Amino acid sequence: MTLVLAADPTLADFGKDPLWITIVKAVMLFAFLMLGILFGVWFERKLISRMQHRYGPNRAGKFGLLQSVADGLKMGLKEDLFPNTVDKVLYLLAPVIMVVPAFLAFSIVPFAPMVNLFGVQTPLQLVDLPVAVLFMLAMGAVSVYGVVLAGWSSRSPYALLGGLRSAAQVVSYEIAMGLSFVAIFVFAGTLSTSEIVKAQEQTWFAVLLIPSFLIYVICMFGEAARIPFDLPEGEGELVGGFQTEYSSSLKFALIMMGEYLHTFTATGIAVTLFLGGWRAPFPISLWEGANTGYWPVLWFLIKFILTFSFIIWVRASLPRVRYDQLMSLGWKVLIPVNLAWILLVAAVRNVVVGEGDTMLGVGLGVLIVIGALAIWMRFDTVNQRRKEDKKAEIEAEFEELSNDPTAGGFPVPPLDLPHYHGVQHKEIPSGTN
Amino acid sequence: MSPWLPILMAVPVVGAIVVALLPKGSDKLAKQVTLLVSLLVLVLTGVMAAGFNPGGERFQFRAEYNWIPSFGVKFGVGVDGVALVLIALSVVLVPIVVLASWHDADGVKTADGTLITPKRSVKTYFSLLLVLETMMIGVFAATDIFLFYVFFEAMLIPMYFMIGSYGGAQRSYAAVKFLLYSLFGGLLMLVAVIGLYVVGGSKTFMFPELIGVIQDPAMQKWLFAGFFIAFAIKAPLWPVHTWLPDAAAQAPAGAAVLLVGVLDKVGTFGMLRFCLELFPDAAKAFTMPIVVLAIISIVYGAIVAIGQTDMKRLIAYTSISHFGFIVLGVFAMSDIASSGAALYMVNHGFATGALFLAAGFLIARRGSPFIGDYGGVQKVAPLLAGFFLVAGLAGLSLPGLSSFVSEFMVMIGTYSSTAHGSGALSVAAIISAVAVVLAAVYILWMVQRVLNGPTAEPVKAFKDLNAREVWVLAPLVALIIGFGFFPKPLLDVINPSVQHTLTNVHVPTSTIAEKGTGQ
Amino acid sequence: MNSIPAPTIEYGTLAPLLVVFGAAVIGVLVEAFAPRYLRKSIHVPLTLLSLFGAFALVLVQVLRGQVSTVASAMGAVAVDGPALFIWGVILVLSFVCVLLINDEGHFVASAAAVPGSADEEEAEAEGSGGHTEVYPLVLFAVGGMLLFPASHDLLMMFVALEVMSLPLYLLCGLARRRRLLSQEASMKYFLLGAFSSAFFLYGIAMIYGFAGTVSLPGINQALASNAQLDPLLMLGFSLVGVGLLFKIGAAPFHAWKPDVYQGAPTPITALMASGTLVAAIGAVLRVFWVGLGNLDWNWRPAIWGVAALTMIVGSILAITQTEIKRMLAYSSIAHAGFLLVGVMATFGTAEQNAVSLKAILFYLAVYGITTVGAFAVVTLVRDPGGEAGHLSRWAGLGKRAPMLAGVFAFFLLAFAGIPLTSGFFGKYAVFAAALNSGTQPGDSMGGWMAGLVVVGVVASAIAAFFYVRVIVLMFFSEPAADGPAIAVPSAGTVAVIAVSLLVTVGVGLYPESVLGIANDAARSLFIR
Amino acid sequence: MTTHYLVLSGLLFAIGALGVLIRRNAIVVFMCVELMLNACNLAFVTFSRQVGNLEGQVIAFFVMVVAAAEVVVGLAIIVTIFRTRRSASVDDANLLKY
Amino acid sequence: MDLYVPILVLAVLAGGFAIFSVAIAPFTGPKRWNRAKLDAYECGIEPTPQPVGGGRFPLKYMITAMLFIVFDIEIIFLYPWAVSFAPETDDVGRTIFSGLGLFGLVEMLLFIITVLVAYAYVWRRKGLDWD
Repeated sequence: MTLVLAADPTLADFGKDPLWITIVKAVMLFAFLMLGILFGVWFERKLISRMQHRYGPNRAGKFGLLQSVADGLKMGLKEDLFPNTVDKVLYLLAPVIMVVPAFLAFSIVPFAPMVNLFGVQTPLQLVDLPVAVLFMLAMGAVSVYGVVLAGWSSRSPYALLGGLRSAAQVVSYEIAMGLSFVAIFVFAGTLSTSEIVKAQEQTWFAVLLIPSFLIYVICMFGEAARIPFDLPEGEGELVGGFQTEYSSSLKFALIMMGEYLHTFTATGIAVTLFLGGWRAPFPISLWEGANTGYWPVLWFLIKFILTFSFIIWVRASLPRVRYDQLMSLGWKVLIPVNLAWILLVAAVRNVVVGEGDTMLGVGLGVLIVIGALAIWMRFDTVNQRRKEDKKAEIEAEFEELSNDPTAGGFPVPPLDLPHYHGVQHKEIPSGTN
Repeated sequence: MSPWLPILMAVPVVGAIVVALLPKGSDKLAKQVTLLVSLLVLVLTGVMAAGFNPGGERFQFRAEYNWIPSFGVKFGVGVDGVALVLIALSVVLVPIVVLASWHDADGVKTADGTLITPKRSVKTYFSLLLVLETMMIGVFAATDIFLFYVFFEAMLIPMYFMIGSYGGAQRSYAAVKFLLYSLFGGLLMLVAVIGLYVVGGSKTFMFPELIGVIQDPAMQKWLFAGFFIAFAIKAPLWPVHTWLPDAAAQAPAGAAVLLVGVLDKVGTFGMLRFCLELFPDAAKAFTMPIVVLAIISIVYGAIVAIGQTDMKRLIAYTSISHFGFIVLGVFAMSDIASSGAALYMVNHGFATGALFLAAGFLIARRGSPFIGDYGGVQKVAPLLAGFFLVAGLAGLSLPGLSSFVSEFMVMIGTYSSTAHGSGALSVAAIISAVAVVLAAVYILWMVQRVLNGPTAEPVKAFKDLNAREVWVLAPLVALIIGFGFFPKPLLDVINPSVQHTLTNVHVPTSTIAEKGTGQ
Repeated sequence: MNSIPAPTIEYGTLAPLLVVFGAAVIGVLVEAFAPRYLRKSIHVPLTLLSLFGAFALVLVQVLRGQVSTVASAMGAVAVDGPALFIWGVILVLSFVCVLLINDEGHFVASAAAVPGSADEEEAEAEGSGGHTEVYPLVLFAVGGMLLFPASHDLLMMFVALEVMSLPLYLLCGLARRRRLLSQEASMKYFLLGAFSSAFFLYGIAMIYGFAGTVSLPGINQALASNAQLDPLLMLGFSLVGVGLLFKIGAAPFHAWKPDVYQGAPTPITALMASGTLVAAIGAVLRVFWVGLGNLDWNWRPAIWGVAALTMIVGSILAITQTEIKRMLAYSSIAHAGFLLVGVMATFGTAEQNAVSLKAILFYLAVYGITTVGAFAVVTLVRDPGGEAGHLSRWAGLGKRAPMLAGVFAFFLLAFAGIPLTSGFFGKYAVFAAALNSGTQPGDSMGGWMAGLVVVGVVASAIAAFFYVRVIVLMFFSEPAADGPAIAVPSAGTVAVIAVSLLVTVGVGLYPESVLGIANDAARSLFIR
Repeated sequence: MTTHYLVLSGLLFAIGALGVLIRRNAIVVFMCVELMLNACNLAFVTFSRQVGNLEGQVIAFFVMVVAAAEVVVGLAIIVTIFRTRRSASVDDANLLKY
Repeated sequence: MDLYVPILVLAVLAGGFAIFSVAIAPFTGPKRWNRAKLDAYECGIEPTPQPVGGGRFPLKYMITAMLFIVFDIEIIFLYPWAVSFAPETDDVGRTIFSGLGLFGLVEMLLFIITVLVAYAYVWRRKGLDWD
């Protein structure tokens, strides 16, 4: 099987590399991510500037390409502040905790199928696990520790609040994100990323499972704390949030890197799980060789960059949401919709694949949809509150009007004006005028 | 299957329920109903007893119903001679006690109007009394050991409330002491009862079927100990007697009569029937220590009684002495001694009952139980004094009064008992005779201090016995004198059943052959 | 790869469980959707009906002779004779407790609000007789209680243990009066309970390591085939034992009981003292009998010690108590000891097993109902600040409220095991079973069993002292001038007391009524 | 191999148990209990590998659920008591003594 | 176990990098001591004294954390179900349900409904509102 280059790797193909290949792959991945960050920061700034009719970085190097390098050097040369009150160990540990899992999370993203790497047949993917997606989620969760610890160890109200907000946000969106994967597993029957990519041979899951994909995209922003969900930093409200006390030294650089890596991971996962991974898109896939050798790396990178650009585009377009809006979107919309969707998918799958249970399956599907709708309608507190507000508004207006009929309307002369009621007009004492 | 005993037991319960359910304020009616019910029971018992055939089979009027098949427990009742006379004793005493405690719960007032005990619920008192009557009948009639145990323990509760709620100043202490002593003994007995069932392996609690099932001597000793300790506490034997003086002194007079007159008899009755027959070998093995305890009780009770200043405590201590005699008689294991012991149970009930009641009437008049507060009652209330004297004399076993017969039988029987080897118990008999002298001291001294001498000031206001009180004491005195001269009817009933017992104990036949009525 | 077969589930057999859990879930929905003023009037019938329905379903299974002889739900739940009996008992007890819970004024309107705060005032104002969450919580707890003794594997047992305990932790903290006490009780119960369930769980892990399975019969088989003394096994069983003994409140794991009983709202205390104990003893039996059948020579001496200690500690410490609920808690500890005597007796032949099982089942039934009755009486004796807990306040109650005091005295006598009450027969049954087991051929602990019974007897005598002390206090002491008020009991409370009294008296006079059923249930033994 | 995991699990369990016994802050005590549960999980998973069936892993799942439920209930209780008396020390909870 | 070796290698790389960065930072920059600079940043006002051992977390976050745990556990149960529920291809190439099938669907329906009941309760009790 390994002889055929085109063969899609499965779980069985992992764990067989010699150690040196493993090290080579790890170093390559590390380098890719490091370079990616440098390039990504530049790319983001440049793209946003263009969208805002600015030039963006253009001094350091050609097209400002070395801007990120310069920034990094600057940070390294800044004074490394160490505020008085901090909890020293955790304060130092927090950036490390943030950045290491962020690297690890990317290790399960497949770049290409079997390739010939220095004479060894190996999948171009650092590793694949039977629980790959869970591993990714776990790494994401570990990073939250970094955030909370950074906030907490700083002993500063802003930092603490920022850390907590960040943690609450990330965990909230993690649920919705985790749920959005379930539909994929119902189709793919595995948690291994390489096999999920294989399962998208025919159709991308983004097409097949549009709601899941949409939810994932929303969660992606929440999970990576990108605008419009970048509340942990919330410069306007929290002067930088959990990283307030990290001045601008290398520690801060690590935090920044961690966040960027999260964005990358989110993007990589989107590509892998929903957008067919390294598979060539439709017209190209007609070409037999498109999915062999190192070509898939190209497709992967194209998809990756496009998705990343989308994230930047959103950043350029949308304002930051309010915290309660963020939370209620996560808890009240994404989760129930997700659950209903999962059941619907399962029911439909049951109907399509199952034998004999069709009617029952259909019935169940309908039931689930109706139930979800009913719950949705009943729980639509936003709507409800809007109605109540409206009602209250009308009532208040009515009240106001009944007290003061002239309020808010055209100036109406008082009814007791002398010229309306000639008989009752006031006496004007003489000599006063 | 004879319905007699179940009916006898049911009547008082029904009566108790009726009394308890009477509307508020019908105290008088409650008393009358109670009296009627107890008299009815008395009549029924009389009729039943008339049908008892002393020469017939051992247990008569038997009735058996399945009660708890899961445990192999039956509601089994039946009476032999001893049980019959004890039931008779109970049902005779109850109406007397009802009459005697006619005003006990109304709030006892002295002649000068001070309240000794406050007003309490009359209905409760009398329904408790009737419940107690059922249990007294049940405990003697039970042929199922489990049933016996149930009544043995359950009997405590009404008595506990009668002492605790209607007694004297120290009543709650006395009641708790009484209950805990008895309960503890009872629990040990429970273990033994279970042991009997388990070890015997006969899957029944019916007494006749359990005779002889325990053969293992060690097991016999353990189980015997369980039963004996319970009975020793119940029939207060030194050194576990201490609850009795307190309980008897604090209980209202009527309850005290039942407590000492009937409840404690359950202990000696149990020794005679269960300890001896179920565990003959153990009983023989333990005879000597038990006899020693009995002797100590006899002498100790008598000596301590002399020192008492409180009439009721004094009577209680005399009872301890008398119970020593009964235990001695039981364990002498000769037919004379054992018959005497059985007879003693009845006679002691009458004698002590009369003494307690007479003392109770005195106390009700004076408001004090202390002997020193009295004097010269003879002149003020001759009738009361007369009854008190007769009762006292019965207590010291004056020849011609009923106690004498039984005490004499016990001493003779013990002296001549050969069950443990010839003359083994003669020393015991001789020592016990000393107690007769002591008895004369304590009784006569008390009688003298109370009845004779200068009339104390408060005593002058004493009224003599009214009709009710005469009705209380007269039957008892009549019985004391009657059985003193003519104990044969009782002995005729008792003897065959004692014979059965001794046969089951396997005492040498020589003592059985030497029959005698003692008179 | 996807080789998980769809399991089969015997819905009919499990119906009582499902009804209770279903009703609990509906109860949560009622909490969520029904307007506040309506909630109680929905909850109460729902709760009572579901408990009654579950009981009826149990009855149906029994009456139709459909007591299953194999474990249900893929070997997870064993609905055998004893389990059905225990279910019946728990359902009756919880039904009665719900009647008690239904009474106004036991539960705070808003547990989360700080006592005396504006929040609480507001909640009180709009409340309809306290926390209505109580009902679903009670149903969940009851569901756990049902599942606990019927679990056929240790995992299910652990889950049931938690399902039973978690709602109870919360319920303990909901007392309306003496909030701090109540919350403290709740916290103590929670911390200690969680601690003990961690032990239980670690024990399960060890046993799993030894046997490779957590199913009780599987463990027993592993024991049979592997006779050597495995340290894993020993550790496992001692840890599991600790967890279980904690739940029944056996010494030395009893420390939580007085605190929690005192602090919890009295109806909840009643539920814990009856239902939880019944369920926990059932689970103990199942673990020791089904899971450890082949290892009894190892666990019996340990249980011997625990039983003896429990009886003695419960009885002696009860004497020093001045609080009525604490006293009843220690009494409950002592009774747990008596029950353990019965557990000890489940050794030897099948016949002996049945005898002991019958004894325990009977004991559980009669003790449970008497306990509920006693706590129901406790709820009625009130001071201005809540229930009159201190014993001195009970002085002279016999004069102020003769009926109530009489009933309570009767319950106390039943606890003490005076003949002609149900308690006596319970105690008798257990002791008889224990002595009987001592005569089993080949039992090395024959003499020990007799010794245990003697310890039990001594403990009962000591225990009788403190029961009698309360009676003395009520009947033989003069009432205080400002004695506690006797609340006018609601119909529910009256019914509770009446039922408890009737059962206690009725069984005391004719124990065969319950014994017969227990006998039938015990004869089928646990599914092994 | 699995012995190491078992030793670790035992250590964690012991640390948790010790913590419950000697720590005074209710939340810390509670965390120690959670630590004990996690030690159990580790033991289950290890044994699952050792005995070669999946039961242990399934149990670990259930334990997680139970632990989660316990967290929810426990924190609710502790927070409530904390709000009422402004202290989470177990020592301050001393009303229930006789 | 081998599967985790690459992750370990990457972790060593990343960890080495991160620790190196943190460790090197104090030496690369200048040192200019200033008391105010080392205070906690609070927009120029005197820093609020923070209690030793960390401040208190607002209760609101605690609730979020609890809810998160509950739902995260739900996800843990959903994943194995989803994987088992997925149909597979048999030897002939047909897609079939080999295992759970309808039973799995119904069970999961019940499970999710149960969770939703609790969810509905929390929602109605304003547990999800952030004010």
